[in-house]
Amino acid sequence: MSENAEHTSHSQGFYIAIGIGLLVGTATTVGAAFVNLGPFNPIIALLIATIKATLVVLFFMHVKGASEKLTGAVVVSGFFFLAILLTLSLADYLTRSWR
Amino acid sequence: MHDSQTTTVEHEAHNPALLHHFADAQQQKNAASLGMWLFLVTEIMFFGGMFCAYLVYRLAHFNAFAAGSQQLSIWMGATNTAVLIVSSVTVVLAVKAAEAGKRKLLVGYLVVTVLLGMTFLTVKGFEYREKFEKHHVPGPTFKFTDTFDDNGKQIPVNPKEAQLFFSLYFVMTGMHALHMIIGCGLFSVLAVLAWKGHYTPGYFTPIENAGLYWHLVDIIWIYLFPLLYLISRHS
Amino acid sequence: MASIGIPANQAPKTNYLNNGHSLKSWLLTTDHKRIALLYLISVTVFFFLGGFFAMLIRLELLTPQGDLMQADTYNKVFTMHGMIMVFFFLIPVVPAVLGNFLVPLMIGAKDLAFPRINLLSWYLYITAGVLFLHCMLTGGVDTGWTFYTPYSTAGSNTNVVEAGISVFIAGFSSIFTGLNFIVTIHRMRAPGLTWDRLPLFIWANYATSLIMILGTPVIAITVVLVAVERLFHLGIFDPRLGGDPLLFQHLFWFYSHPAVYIMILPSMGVVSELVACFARKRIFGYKFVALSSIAIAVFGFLVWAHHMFVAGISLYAAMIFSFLSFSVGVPSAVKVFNWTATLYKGSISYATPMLYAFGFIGLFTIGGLTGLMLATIGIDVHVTDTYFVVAHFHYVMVGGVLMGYLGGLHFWWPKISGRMYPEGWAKLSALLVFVGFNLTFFPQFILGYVGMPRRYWQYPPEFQVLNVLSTAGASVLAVGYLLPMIYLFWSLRYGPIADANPWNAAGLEWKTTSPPPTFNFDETPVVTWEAYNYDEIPQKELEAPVAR
Amino acid sequence: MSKFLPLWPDQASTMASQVDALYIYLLLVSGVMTALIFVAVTVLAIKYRRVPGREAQQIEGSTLLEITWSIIPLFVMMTFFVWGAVIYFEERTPPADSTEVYVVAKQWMWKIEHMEGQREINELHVPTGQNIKLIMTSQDVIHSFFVPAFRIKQDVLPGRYTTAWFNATKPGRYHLFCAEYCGTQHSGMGGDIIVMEPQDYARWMAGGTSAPLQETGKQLFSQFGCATCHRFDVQGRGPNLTGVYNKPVLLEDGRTVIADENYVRESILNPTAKIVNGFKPVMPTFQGMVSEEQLNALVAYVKSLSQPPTGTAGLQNQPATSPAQPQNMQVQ
Repeated sequence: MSENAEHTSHSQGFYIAIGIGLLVGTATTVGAAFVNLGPFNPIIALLIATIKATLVVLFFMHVKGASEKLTGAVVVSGFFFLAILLTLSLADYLTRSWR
Repeated sequence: MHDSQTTTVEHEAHNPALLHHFADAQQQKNAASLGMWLFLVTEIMFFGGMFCAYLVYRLAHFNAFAAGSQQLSIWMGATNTAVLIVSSVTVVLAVKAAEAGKRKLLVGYLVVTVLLGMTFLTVKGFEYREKFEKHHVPGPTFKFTDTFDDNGKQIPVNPKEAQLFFSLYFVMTGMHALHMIIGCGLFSVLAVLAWKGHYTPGYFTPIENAGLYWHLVDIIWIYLFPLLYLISRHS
Repeated sequence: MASIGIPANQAPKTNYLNNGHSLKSWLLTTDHKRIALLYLISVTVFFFLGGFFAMLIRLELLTPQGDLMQADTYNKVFTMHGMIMVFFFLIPVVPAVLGNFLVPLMIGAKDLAFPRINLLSWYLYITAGVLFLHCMLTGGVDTGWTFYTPYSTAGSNTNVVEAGISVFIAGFSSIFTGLNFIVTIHRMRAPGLTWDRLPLFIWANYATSLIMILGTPVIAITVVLVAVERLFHLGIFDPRLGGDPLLFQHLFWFYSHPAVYIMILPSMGVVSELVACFARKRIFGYKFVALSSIAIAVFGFLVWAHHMFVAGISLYAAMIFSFLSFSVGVPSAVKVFNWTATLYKGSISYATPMLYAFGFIGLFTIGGLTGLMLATIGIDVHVTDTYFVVAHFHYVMVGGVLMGYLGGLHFWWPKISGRMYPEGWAKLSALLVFVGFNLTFFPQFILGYVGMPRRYWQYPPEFQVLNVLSTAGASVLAVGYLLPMIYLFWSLRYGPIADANPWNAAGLEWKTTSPPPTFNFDETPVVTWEAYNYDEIPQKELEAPVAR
Repeated sequence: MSKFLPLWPDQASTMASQVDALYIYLLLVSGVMTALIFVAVTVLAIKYRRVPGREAQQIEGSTLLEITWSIIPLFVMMTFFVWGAVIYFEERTPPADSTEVYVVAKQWMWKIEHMEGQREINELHVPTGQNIKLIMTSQDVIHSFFVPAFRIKQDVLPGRYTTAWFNATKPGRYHLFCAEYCGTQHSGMGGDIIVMEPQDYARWMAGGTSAPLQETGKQLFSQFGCATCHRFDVQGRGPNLTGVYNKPVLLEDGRTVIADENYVRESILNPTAKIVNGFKPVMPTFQGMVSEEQLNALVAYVKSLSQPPTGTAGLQNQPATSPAQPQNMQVQ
């Protein structure tokens, strides 16, 4: 069992607690959507979504506590290249003289 | 088939799943896990193309996107989010059960996960039906006369731009639903195999990797929900 | 000749080639070496099919009038040429043939990490290929390999959807290959084979695999969107329905520019092996050459919109992308300089693989420098979408990729087949390829700057002389490509038997028999030496060149 | 340009010599680089050829060298970038005094409309010494307006305008090509740019009888009933369009956009996309009701309402919902 030590660190209760946290996050997102926060509405929504996604990645997908950093590097690089796609595309769209 | 110096002999002795070209079970497991993570990266990029299109058009046609978003059922969306989150919990508990060698518990969690996945798809089906009834399916029958009521002001919306919103809605949720269907099928097979006792505390990599896949599908929905359902909901 | 093998090796021995002769033992094999041979056969078929279309193009352009075929036919022909060459030849050729064969051998592994997924990759490739052939035989497709919307979604009345699906499937073949390589390189290296001891071919394939994994999904979803738009009239890329055709171009080039590096990087890896072996030296600046592969892969994702300078993107975006485009120039230049520097104080043999490596360095230099011209926006406006661009990317993709591939194929042919190729014929074909290539494509630079647009079925008469030169060169090139196919095939039966290491080369793949046994090594090697330790390998007295 | 073996394109615009100068610079640098590599490889390959009894000398590499041959090319490349960017900026910025020509591309022809109302197909007559701005759109797929002798190329997209400009220097007849693949007769979608001395051009222009483009636009403006809302005397239900062109417009959602050709065009086809602050989104769309040519005429008319340029740079958008204020031309 020694090689699986990285996965045994959390109890059933811990996973359920994270799950409840995620549900609370969902409720908060829905609630926040009905409050007029101006430009912050989408920011709040995406922030909560990112927190939720991070929880899932770290605890459900066991990236936190993984025995090697490679897994984390793979995840980060995935989002990094997605960010390249989005930002450089927007570099065009946001600087067009019209639109 | 494997090096004698390996420390995991106890597992391999009763582990028919070890393939010949790996030195030991740990190497095989690490390889499978890395492979799965890399596959998840391809999934991120696959959905990333659609998120890019979404971002560009949301910025260009914000009113139409808001008006389109108003037409989605926020409660069905939220319910589905909750269903997926619960299913992620059952998946992680299934992995834990597999690790502990609790066969019946493992099968139980897998079955619950599949049922939750089916629930999600059913709700999605109802949503799609509603779109058909309201003529919100892009194509020749598409109609969009709803206006976006922001601070009491009527803002008419170009139906073509609203159609763009619904095009992206159907493509993105459709691709997501396709992944859900694949996930349900995967877990069904795994449940049967688990019932037959294929997985031991020394070997449950398929359960783990299918779990990783399911969590990613969950994460994608965690983003899809606010992006599609919650645009400018306040009024 | 260097190439004559040692007769002692002739004793019958089980190797991957004679381990099972049934069709099933080939079609259901999970042996990476057999799969590499399956790929070798299939990419060769597609190469000659694509080449056939290339000849049709060149013949049509012999005269200014459109007289050999109809305009529609011509449009289909150049589309087929492009799609076959890009998706079914250039992208798989080096990774799936040489990479598949060599990656496990070079790192001392028994196989790739996922042998069954490897076989699945080949079947996906074949499925995509068969689908594409079906599409071709039932009317073909005429969008150009670039699928530009709205022509592909609303304008063309050809079978765009089927071609798109086949590209989608071929994409997944490529994704799985890349995934397999990365996992294998991370997890299956022999004991002692640290990252800084890896052959540069492995580094190059690793970098290529990164692009395959990160870029290919984007083209996959993009062709799905094109197909869906065409089938259901969605309008995501159609301006009449509120969409933006430039978004398609962004998504398309996000993959298709890095895809150029998918093609060229493995060939660069091959050249590193060749230069080291035939100069009998460790590659000058090993670390920089290794890291430059990764740098090219990463920077390659930052430059895609340089294909769109006149497409209607914003002025500022064009500036940003032009600036970033030069960033790829540095690691590419670093490679060329290091290969050249490796020759210094070497002991250089002129064996055929080395001739191809020389050819690669020369042609890639021209291709790369004209690439810098294209990154320079003021010039790009004039020459984009002309034959200048056609010449440029053929210098990189044919001059570069194919030179590297042929060099590598000759170099590892004794390992793959257990036989030596005929050196004289091989030298002749290398010469023909080099001369024919330059005669074909150099006039196209002039043609482009003078103003002949690409994808033209007929053209003003003053462009004829340059086009005739190009067609003449293409004929020489065709002979140069046909020769190796004939003599390599011939060598399978009549070539001298090769010993385990006919070149006295460094690298684990030469430490097993030729051809290798099914599981590559009788026992897992333990690596205690650096890469390219040519000082520790006695130099064979090869041919004495020049002094004849 | 030699008709037998052309090695260099005609230089027939002010831009041509600039692009050629940069190109020659690039050719020189590239030529030197290529020669360097070729000579180095050849010399080294011969000098260090394999001879019996001579072993290779192992050299690990040199960080200093690596840095040198990274930095120097980078520096040279930056000169490419800057020079290229300067030219590109000029290519993309039509001078303010340009004569405008509308171009509509369709499979497979170029339809040209001069401001004076002259129409041409696959031919464009222009005088020397005059800045010409092309305002281009496509009726179907993407095309590209390419005149090698002018060194200009610009893709022509459906659904929006793209622009290009040139100043012809040498009378003659030059190729016009479509450079973006557009279907069956892509290679046949060519034409001629006929550059004439100004007096010849004036004679050619006088030969036509059609009404100026903005006059056509004016007729359409009343024909489509635009004038009922976009009034010039009192504030109508739509903004007064006088002096709007090329000025910033404050939108309902707080953004400010420049009312360029694309904005005017979009406002006709998709009026609700950008509502001017203070106005109600009541305008119907004219998509499908106006042809590209009519659209060009309307755009030309709206633009003509701003001639000559008023030069009121500090122009602000006033909310139009206060009818008490005297309405003037600056109302958005």
